[in-house]
Amino acid sequence: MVSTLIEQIVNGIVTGSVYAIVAVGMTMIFGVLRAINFAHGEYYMLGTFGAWFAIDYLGLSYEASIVVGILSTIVIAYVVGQLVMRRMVGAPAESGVLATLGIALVLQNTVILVFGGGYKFFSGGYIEPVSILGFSLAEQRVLILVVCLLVFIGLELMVTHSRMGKAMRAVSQNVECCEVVGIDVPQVVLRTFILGAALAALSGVLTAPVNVSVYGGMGELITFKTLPIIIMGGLGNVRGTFFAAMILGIAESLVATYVGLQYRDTVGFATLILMLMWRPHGLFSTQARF
Amino acid sequence: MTTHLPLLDIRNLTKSYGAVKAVNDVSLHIDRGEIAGLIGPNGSGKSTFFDCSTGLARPDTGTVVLDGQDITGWSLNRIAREGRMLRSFQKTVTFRSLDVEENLIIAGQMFTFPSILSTFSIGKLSRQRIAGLRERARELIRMAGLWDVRHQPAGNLSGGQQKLIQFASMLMPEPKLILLDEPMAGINPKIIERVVETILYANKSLGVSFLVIEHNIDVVTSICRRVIVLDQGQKLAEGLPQDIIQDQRVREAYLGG
Amino acid sequence: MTHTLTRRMLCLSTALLTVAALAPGLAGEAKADEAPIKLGIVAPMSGPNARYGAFSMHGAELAVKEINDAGGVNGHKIELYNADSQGTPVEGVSATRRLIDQDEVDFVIGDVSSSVTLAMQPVAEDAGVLLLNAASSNPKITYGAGVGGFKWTYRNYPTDENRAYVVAKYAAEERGFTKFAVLSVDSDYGRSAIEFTKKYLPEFKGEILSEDYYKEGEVDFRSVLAKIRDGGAQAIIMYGLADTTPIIARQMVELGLAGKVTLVGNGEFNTEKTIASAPTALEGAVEAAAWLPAWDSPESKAFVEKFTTTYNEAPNNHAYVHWDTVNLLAAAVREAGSVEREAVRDALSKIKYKSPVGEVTFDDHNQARLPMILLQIEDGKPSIKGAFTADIQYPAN
Amino acid sequence: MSLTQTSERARRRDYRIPLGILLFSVALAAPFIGSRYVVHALIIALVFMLPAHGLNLLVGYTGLLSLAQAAFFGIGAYTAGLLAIGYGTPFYVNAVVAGLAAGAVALPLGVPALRLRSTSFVMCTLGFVIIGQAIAKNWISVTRGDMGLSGIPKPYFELGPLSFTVGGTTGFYYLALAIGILATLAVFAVVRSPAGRNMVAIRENETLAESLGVPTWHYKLIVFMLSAVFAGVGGSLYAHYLTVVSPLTFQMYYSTTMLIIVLGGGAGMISGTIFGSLLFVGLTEALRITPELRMIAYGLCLLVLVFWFKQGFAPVINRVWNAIGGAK
Repeated sequence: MVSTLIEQIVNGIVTGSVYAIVAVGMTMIFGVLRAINFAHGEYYMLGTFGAWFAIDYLGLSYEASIVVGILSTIVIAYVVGQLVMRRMVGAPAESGVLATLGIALVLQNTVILVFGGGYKFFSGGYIEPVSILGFSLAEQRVLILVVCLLVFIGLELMVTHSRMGKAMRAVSQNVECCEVVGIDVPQVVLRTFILGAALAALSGVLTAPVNVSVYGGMGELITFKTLPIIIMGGLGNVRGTFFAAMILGIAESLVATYVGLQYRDTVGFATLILMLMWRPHGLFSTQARF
Repeated sequence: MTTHLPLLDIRNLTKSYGAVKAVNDVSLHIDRGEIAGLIGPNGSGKSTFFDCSTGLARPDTGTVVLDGQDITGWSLNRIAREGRMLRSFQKTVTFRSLDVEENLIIAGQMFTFPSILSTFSIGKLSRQRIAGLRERARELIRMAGLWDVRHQPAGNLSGGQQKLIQFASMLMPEPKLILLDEPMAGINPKIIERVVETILYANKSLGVSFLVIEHNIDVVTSICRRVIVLDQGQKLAEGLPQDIIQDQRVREAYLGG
Repeated sequence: MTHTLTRRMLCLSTALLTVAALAPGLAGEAKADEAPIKLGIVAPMSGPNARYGAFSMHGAELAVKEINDAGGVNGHKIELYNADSQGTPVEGVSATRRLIDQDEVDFVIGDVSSSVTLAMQPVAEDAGVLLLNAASSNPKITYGAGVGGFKWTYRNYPTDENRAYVVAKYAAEERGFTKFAVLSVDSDYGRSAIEFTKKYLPEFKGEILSEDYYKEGEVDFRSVLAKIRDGGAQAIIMYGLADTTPIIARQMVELGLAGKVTLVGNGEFNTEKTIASAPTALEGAVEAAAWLPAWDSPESKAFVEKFTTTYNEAPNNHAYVHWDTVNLLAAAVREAGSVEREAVRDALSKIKYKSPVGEVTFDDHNQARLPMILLQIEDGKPSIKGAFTADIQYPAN
Repeated sequence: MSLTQTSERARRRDYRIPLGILLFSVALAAPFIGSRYVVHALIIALVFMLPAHGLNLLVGYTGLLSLAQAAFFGIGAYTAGLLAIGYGTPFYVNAVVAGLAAGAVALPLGVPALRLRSTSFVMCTLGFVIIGQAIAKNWISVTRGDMGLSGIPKPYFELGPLSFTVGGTTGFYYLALAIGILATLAVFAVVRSPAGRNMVAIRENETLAESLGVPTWHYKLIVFMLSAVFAGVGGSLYAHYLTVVSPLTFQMYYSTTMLIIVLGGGAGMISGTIFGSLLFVGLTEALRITPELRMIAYGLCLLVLVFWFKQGFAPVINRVWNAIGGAK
């Protein structure tokens, strides 16, 4: 029984790391823009589609497809960022909800229009199982875990040491002051947004080999998974997001095992609501942004 | 019997944020009909003291007694509604999209309607109550010199005018006591005069007592009969304005703090 | 500011009005010599279920094209109108209303989603328009049709009951499984198939050890598969979605279930791509399907080929059932010798339609008696074990 | 803002009353002018207008952004459906009970949720929808799970000795119109009451309102419940019209639809919500001419709305209305 429990916790951590990479981008975007990005999962979808396209149409290897997936998402995110996200600085919360929903509809349905609504199979990646500490899991999942850790170490360093990171932190704390000091707020927003979208795409490309199916509507689900995480993690808090993602991953895994898979999607929001009743301001401080 | 009691009696109020004691064991009382001043350098705990007295924040220890009634731990709205002790905010705030008249009517509503549910009524009685409030609002608007702009959204008016709106709003419910948090900050001298006039009018004609946080020493000396000085969360001195200005400790606190 | 706002307003309203004015014009372009047969398709073209709607549309389009290229039905060309249901009842009813009132169609095929179909039923009934359902499995659809009430609803799609019975019987009698774990999609389809399985399983001395349902779009099955592995089930009863089967199969490989636990049920276990995604996990899998691409009949083979060349992807079950249902309708029109709705409906009730899978007839609840093909994956290829037709037991009202 | 309307005397002739009468007669005559498809679209607009009215009270007047409307809409739909199927109760009973049930559920949900601030509150309300769907799916003995409720009978009335069934699109349209008008009047009453003024005060500045004696928390809770009542009644109409209720009624799609109606029409304006529901249904139906591009175009419309019509269409309507009224 104990071994089952440990195995499920490991499963949860693997799942959590996928959520973490997507959620951290969303939470950073919230940090600088104060808007929930309901379209965030769509960049996960775009990354996956980009990689799928590279493999199926261009005949590239999986490694190369990762690059194609992320780069194509960056290009699209740049366009969306220039046209929409930059303008959202200082907009009320309602506008943010509607605008990002609009973007989600446009991106999702454009992909359906171009590639057809049917689901595609993703071939590629390292799907052979390996055994680690007696637990069997696909090599790809080990890769995801490692990449997740690298991403978070990288983000911590970037946020504390790089100029961009400092600007992001500044914007997330006080937009008016930044404008006075001469920080180009829309530019910071744009860059953060592109970084977030690229991370979502990275997560999409990395999970595609184990998730196999590729279709236009796949982004919506991951958006819903990440929403409770970013709140629990303390909106804008990178480290908090990491732990919240892990907690949710493990909680989902345990619920799927001991309660029933049908309740799995409820876990995120149920945990969130329980947590908010207990601590209305989140588990992790929103003050310690980034 | 009750006339001997002070109007507001605050005993041993303490409030800490983390390790910092923002207000440390402060006792203070306001007599009926009095205008008292609360001064102190920035960060001396004046605003926290206000927040704890008016229910915006909950004091860690200490009691607040208003008119013989213990109101410690009451919420901001209950203290305002049931205790008729109102407060202003350092930052000028009004209901920006509503016009001046509506601003004042809102201020009076909860004192005219007996319950929350009764405010949902649009019956005759309800309309009469609102008409009465409108009448009173217009009176105060005229007094505050806002008659010409009474139908303009408050947000369109100058900072000083908004201060006046805020001030007039607090007079709507016939308050016993008003706590003013830096009423003169950031407004031009002409309006300062007007605010001073209004405070004195309210004090004399309406019998409202005041506790005023103010940095403008001239204003403090001209309207306050008694001044309390806070420094680093503690009461430093208390007395007549002219004595306080001469007090060595107070000068040190201001210059050295 | 005032100026630009009004101008924008003007532009927007003009555009909207133009669009609205053009709408009937755009739709009613094609005119055949004979009065055309106006057929509407309601399918989820957008939203998360768009992946099924796309196949449905293509299947129907292909059938219409084939029929029209061959000169139509008794000289009548079929005019196809499509409308998006988004997979929600509101939009589905709006789509149906539009097809009936605006496009004046006489026949409607739709929808994939059962709740949408259920909401469409009274609309079609009200208008006296023939509603052919090709892909919803909720038993209530035909419980309430024919003698059950709705005279204008027909379903050319197998019921879950038949499917569940065939699978349970084969799994128990031929494969000797007695311990099952349930892992099905959390929809009316997945749930009702399991309900029927539970009804029949005791007959074959089978027991269910665990029961889990996954939400559409779920991608992580490691936890539940580990639970199934530890629980000691011999087979997983899965009535699932086609796009999820490869995910589950791969994770079975990951967790070492492949070759030890067998998948039984339905969810496109048999397509080349699914098998290729995890051959070891799918080896021995048992599936009951209304149709499969590998089905050995010239019509079916021709359909697969044509579909693949036209749309650049292999057809799935949704594509086939819609293609087949258009053909069924054409057959009914031919039989009736008329395009009158009532005549076609009556013809449909009596029809003996030869589908690529076998003969199709309708019972008094307007439910098609369809052969259910039972197959097993052997050496990475589907091997057909037979086709079964059974009558439905309707609950007494 | 409607609350700041000045009582200036009209300088030119006031056409508002004749125009109002004209609009009302068009609404009454709609089934005889438009096709059934148009009438159907109007019914959908009316069904969505109810929860949107409730949401407008919450978002537009009180300044609380909520995505919970779909949950209350669903609760109303299930309640009405279960009553109609199980007990064959008259429509007005179903509608009232549906509204009350939704309002009653809103109480325990609102108490913890309203303690939260902006984003957390939004997510919490979204959580209600997600959890509502899970309950509808898994509480099979009551909700019949994924099978949903189907065959919900047509609205049935029993007024004294008189009893009749509202059948057909036209009949249902008048029923929906009547309920829509009642709901609009109810919202009007709330907004015009002193409580409505307090709601606006909370939206404008909660702390200031609090400092003037307004028990903001109680008001927010009451408005949250009221908005749920409207959504619940809307849900009962939905259930009777579509005859089907499934767990998918608990969907963020409906919450956002109502939000789009409120914000598109203009938050904090009753006419905005009415106009918004017509606009929304008109737009989605007009876009049906291109099934493939439909949702893309819809998404673009949302962006246009957000960036070009920041206030929704409220200022435009206001200007037109005032112009007709003769005021400057």
